[in-house]
Amino acid sequence: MANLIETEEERMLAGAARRFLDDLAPVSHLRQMRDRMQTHDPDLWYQMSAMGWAGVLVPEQAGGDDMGFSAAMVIAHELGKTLVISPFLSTSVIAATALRQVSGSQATEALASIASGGITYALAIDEGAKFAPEASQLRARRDGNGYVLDGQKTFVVDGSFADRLLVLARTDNGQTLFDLDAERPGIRRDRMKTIDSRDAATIRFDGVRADFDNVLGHFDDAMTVLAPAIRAGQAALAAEMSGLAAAAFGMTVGYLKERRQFGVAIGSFQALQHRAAILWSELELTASAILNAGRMLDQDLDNAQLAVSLAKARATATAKLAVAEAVQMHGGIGMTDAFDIGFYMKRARVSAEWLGDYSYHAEQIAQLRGI
Amino acid sequence: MANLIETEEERMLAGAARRFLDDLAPVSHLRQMRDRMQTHDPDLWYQMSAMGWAGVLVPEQAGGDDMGFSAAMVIAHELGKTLVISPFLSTSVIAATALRQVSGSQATEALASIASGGITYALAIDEGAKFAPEASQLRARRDGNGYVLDGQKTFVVDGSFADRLLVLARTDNGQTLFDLDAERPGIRRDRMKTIDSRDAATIRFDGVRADFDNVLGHFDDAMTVLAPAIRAGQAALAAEMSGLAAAAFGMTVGYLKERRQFGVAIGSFQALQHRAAILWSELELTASAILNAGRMLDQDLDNAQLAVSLAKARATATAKLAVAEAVQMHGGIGMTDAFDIGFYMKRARVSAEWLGDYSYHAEQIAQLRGI
Amino acid sequence: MLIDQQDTEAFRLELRQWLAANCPAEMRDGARDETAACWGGRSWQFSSEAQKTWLERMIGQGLTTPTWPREYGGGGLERAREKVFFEEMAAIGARLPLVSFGIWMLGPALLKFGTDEQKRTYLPPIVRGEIRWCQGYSEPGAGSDLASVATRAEDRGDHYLVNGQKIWTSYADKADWIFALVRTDQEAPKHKGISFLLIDMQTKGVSTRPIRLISGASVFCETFFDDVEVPKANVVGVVNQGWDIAKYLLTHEREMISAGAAGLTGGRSIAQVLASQDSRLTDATLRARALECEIDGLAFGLTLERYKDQAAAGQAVGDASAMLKYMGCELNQRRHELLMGMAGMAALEWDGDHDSLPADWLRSRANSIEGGTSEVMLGIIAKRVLGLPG
Amino acid sequence: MLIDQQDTEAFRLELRQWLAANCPAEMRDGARDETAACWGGRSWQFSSEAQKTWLERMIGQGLTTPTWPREYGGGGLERAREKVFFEEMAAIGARLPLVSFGIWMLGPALLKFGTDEQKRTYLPPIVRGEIRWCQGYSEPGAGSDLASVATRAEDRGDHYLVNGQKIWTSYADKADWIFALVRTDQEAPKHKGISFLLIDMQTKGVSTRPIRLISGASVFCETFFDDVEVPKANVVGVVNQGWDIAKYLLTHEREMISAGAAGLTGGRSIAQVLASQDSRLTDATLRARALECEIDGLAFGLTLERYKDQAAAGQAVGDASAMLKYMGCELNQRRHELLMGMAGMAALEWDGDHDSLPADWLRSRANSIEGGTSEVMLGIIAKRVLGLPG
Repeated sequence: MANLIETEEERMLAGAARRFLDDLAPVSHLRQMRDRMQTHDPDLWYQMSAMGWAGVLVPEQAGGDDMGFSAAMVIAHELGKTLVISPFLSTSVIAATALRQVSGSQATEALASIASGGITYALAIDEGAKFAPEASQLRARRDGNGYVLDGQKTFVVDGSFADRLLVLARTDNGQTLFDLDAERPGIRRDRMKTIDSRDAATIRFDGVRADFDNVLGHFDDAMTVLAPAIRAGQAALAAEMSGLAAAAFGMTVGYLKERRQFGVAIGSFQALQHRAAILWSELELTASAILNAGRMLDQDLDNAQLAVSLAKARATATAKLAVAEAVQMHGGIGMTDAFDIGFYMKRARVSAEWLGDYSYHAEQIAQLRGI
Repeated sequence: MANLIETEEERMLAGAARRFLDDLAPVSHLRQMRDRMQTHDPDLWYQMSAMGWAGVLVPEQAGGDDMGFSAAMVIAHELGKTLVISPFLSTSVIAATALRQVSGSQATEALASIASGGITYALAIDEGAKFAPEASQLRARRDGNGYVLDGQKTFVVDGSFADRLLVLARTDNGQTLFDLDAERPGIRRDRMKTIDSRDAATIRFDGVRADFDNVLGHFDDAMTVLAPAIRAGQAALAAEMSGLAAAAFGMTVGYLKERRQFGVAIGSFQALQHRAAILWSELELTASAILNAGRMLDQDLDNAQLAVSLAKARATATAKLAVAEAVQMHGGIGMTDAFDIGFYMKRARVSAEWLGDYSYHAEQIAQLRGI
Repeated sequence: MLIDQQDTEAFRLELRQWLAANCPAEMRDGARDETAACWGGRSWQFSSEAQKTWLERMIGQGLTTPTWPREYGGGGLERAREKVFFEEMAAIGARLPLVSFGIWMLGPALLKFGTDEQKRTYLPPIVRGEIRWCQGYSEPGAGSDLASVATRAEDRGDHYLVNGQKIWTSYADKADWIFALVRTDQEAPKHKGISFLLIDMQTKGVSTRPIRLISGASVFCETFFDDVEVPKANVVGVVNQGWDIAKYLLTHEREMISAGAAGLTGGRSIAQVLASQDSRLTDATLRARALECEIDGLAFGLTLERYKDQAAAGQAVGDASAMLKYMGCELNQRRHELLMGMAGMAALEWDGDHDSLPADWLRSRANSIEGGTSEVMLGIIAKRVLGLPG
Repeated sequence: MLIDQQDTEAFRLELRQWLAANCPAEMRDGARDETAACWGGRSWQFSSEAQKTWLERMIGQGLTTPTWPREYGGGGLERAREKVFFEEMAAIGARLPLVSFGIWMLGPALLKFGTDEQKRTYLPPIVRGEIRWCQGYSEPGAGSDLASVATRAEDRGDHYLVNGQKIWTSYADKADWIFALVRTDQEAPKHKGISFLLIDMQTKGVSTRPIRLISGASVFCETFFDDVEVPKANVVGVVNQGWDIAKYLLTHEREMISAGAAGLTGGRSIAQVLASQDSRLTDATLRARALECEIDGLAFGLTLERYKDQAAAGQAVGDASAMLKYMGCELNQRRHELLMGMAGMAALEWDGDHDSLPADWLRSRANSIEGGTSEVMLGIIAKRVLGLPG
């Protein structure tokens, strides 16, 4: 079993990320973006790329830093603490992992563009209310020298601004993953007003033409490429949620120490103490699951689903508890829009659903454990 | 909607029952019986019969008191408080309700014997680990002037001493309920050592002969008679569990006030106060469900399943919480056999399973509510 | 009048006929949400002619306040008939003709603590929906410690001079009058120097500002008092003993919030949502939670009824109402968490609309804070109901 | 010796070969329960020749106490090798050769607080399983307030005269010696007058009585001291400062109980039980609870590993061990509730056998009481880890 303590490099990476984000993307940055109805900040993403984050999973020969999944999760954890919205998960984790599963110059060039911050990606898989890749119905039929795509995707995170789309389509004998320019004729993108101000879009495909070399991986076999990418995305999202939960908890403990009622700090009330202690205990268990998922992805990407589903399930439950307790313990002020905690609550809800909710991951674990 | 407060008669009945049971069947009576490996106290049952309890559901023309289901549940609630073991549920609630569903002198005579305390009954339905009457496999095949029964029943409550057995059997085109003398040749009864010292038996039927007039109700149609009987039993068991929970809670609150640690009564610790308050709230909700089930059974026996399943589900969850909190708040002393609280914990577990566990009743409710 | 019928079942039949003849079709949609309701007041704009007609007809029968004494315009119904009244209203999905803090809160307080003069002055306009009241209790920074009232009312001979600020004043921007807790004795212990004061919102120096919540624009306001002059006759009950009235009203408020929050008089039920989606829950985690939520919701609904029956039988609910508040709010929050999970990604889009799943979900989080936090409720149960020490 | 191998992977291979050659087949059944273990002591009866052989061979390699200094007979392994040791043991399902409170508790305390003389005297017999120790902390009526020690040790010049009673002394009836908290200063504040004393159970005046639990006969005893004379040299650490040692040991105990309780080193897992019944859970409520229990159990297991890694890296776990105790025990209780529900009516029969589902279920309830209640653990987390006031 891999060592489950953070390495010195990871601590340094986290520290650098924190300083950078506290400076450039505190929660007030999200608030500004929301008030301006803006869901993508190209300047911020450019600077994040300059930090080497865009290419965290891009091989060195393609100009990336190739730091590995654990490092990507460290960055995601810090992003989560101040609710940063950026193309990091969609582009630098999910798309980069997908592209790494295929060989050839086309993929290498795409990875190089990701590392430089030159292109952004979005993953278009969901069609219904619940994450269910295998139920995807968008159709790609063979037509002359290529394919024609018809159908609709929903809740495509970062889908309103991404340069390229990874689209899961149903083909003759299975599913196929396409890598398409998002501006291709026949594609219509409608930005959704998400509750947490994260970018997402509903995307219609009406007779969209794709070429043979738009197929990522093999025809009728999307999952060889897609499954690892989803797995990496789930893990990074779990890490982001654990950062969110840790930050909400930190605000709450700070408030418990500072806020006085009935003549004493409310943190001296035993009932609140016990609940804070229980919440901290939950955070500790989740932190272990997060660390473990990163180690397992780096060790054996193909067999890391148990570790990843464990991380996502735990992070989902813990974030939900952390934001509920945060709102409750902050009292009325926590309910006002002027206070930040509401943002944490909304983000936790959206992240709970994205890439599989608690129940979805619980069933993955059940299958792997024979329950 | 019926009035949900206890009537004056119900309060008086409860008071009388309490005085009677505190005198003749406190928890120490159960302890004595357990230590003597005894599961039935005929003297106690005789005195309970003299109180009119054996005939609580027997029509007046058959010599009963015909007090109704709400009254039966009041008695069960009081029995639960001191964990009294008696044939009350099996005989006076379940069997009496079944017998009332059929007409004829045979049933009337049986009811009269129940009211007088002259015969006891046990209900033999379960065969597997979970309550599932419809899955019953014991076979009754037609043979000349009657039937022959072959198979096995388990966890037949009161089955080791009961005079008669209500046996659910699979017949040609359905299920049939038989009312048999428990000493009939071919019947072998093995008393189970239950964790809560309640009587239960595993019963084998090897070529047991039954006559036509042993069929209770109609051939191939057990449920017309059995369903109301089970429903009444579930409600009375729920009432018994709510009594158990209330008593465990009472002991706990008493202990919180009296026990001192770190120089103060432990009931002054806010975390324990909040947990006690939550538990009391749960007890209140369950009390309403219990009252409602009694009212609904008395009003419309056939359509009371929602109310009954609600009562059993709530009572199961509440009793489990009440005994867990009782043991925890009593600390080490609560774990010792010399202290009574362990008996409450064991009884709660057995009652949770008997006649359908939480999940079973939740699914009944789901069906009735379209979930 | 209907209420002159002597026999309860005769009353039921008479009422049924009267409702059939007098409740406008539009008012039979079963709507129970705050935005559909008629709140009355000087500046009230009826949403339709039907709403106006319905209000007037019900005022004529005393049925805007069915249990209030008839001398103030109420219906004078005892509990058994009140039950009949609500049953018959529910049977045809009739809206309440009028909702207000005057009916829910100030009225009961005046009936118990007010002078005859105050009752005659203030109750009839409440019954007729002419004056809309709001409640001024909470202050910035006080939180659960409601008695730490800093808004001061200085004795200036014939009037008080009020200065200070209230927060979480629902509908302050729409109300005509406010009933408020003010400090009339600076020296006395915290609970002893508070008075219960009625203030016309049109008085010079009163102003309000709405509060934006995480669930969007809200009904809550901040209310400011800047050298506001209030006649001394506007004190209800005894000067400096306003805390007694406040406690009495908090009990009423708890029952109100718990009933509303439990979604028993409206809101989305799990079964309804499933039926509308034509689906059954198969997913183990969601299904298990939904069933538990349904079970607890049914038991809670029965408990509300039981407590009302008890109150009608003369057994005061008193501090046990803290349980209704606690349980009702926790249940409502659980239900909304569940509904969000059931709706999945479909509920992640939100344009700020109030009548939406996300808005209700976010709003539900306030239930366990407003009107006394869940922690305060549990403390009341532990100490006053269970008699635990400390 | 094995431990002289320089390279960790070479050590692993060497160890693997040694285990293959030396661990008797009988000792490879993976049994981790207390009754199957060898506890040692003067009166120990080996359950088999294999158990004896296994113990002797492991003593020879210092592997009954793999991390203890070699001068006392330990293995002197650092964390990385200890990990390898447990991995290789687990790989072949090898039983631990020896378990005891001496290894878990007294040894670490002596290594930190004992004199050289005490270490030389007491550690080697622990390593070789010659002396079996028990722990005398709790007293009747003290409950969570462990420092309210009433057992008094009076200074009689060359010895102490000990009088009093201990409760919850595990295996006191089978132990050779006891390490106990006794009050040596009646006047000092509660925590300041306690000493940590080693007492031979064969001394005149020491007696024990077993305690029967709701789960049947138990390993717990009451222990009585009636004018027991104990040499003064048997005090560990500074007189009247025994509470420091007690606190240190409580941390160890927490880790021990949490690891054991979580069922990670033995016990029934949900997946195992299902596999043995050749069934899958279809029932929504049970399935949802089972999945949650499995998820939390896996995360807890990882957390135990992470804390051990941290400790090995020199970051003391300290008060955070209260979390392991709290979570481990809660999880174990949830798991046993669930297993009982899964087994249904089949688990309602019980003949008092210890190795049964009902016995384990009942016994699990004590986890959150013994070794510091869950409430005490939460208090430690709140105040010492999170720094909350009061």
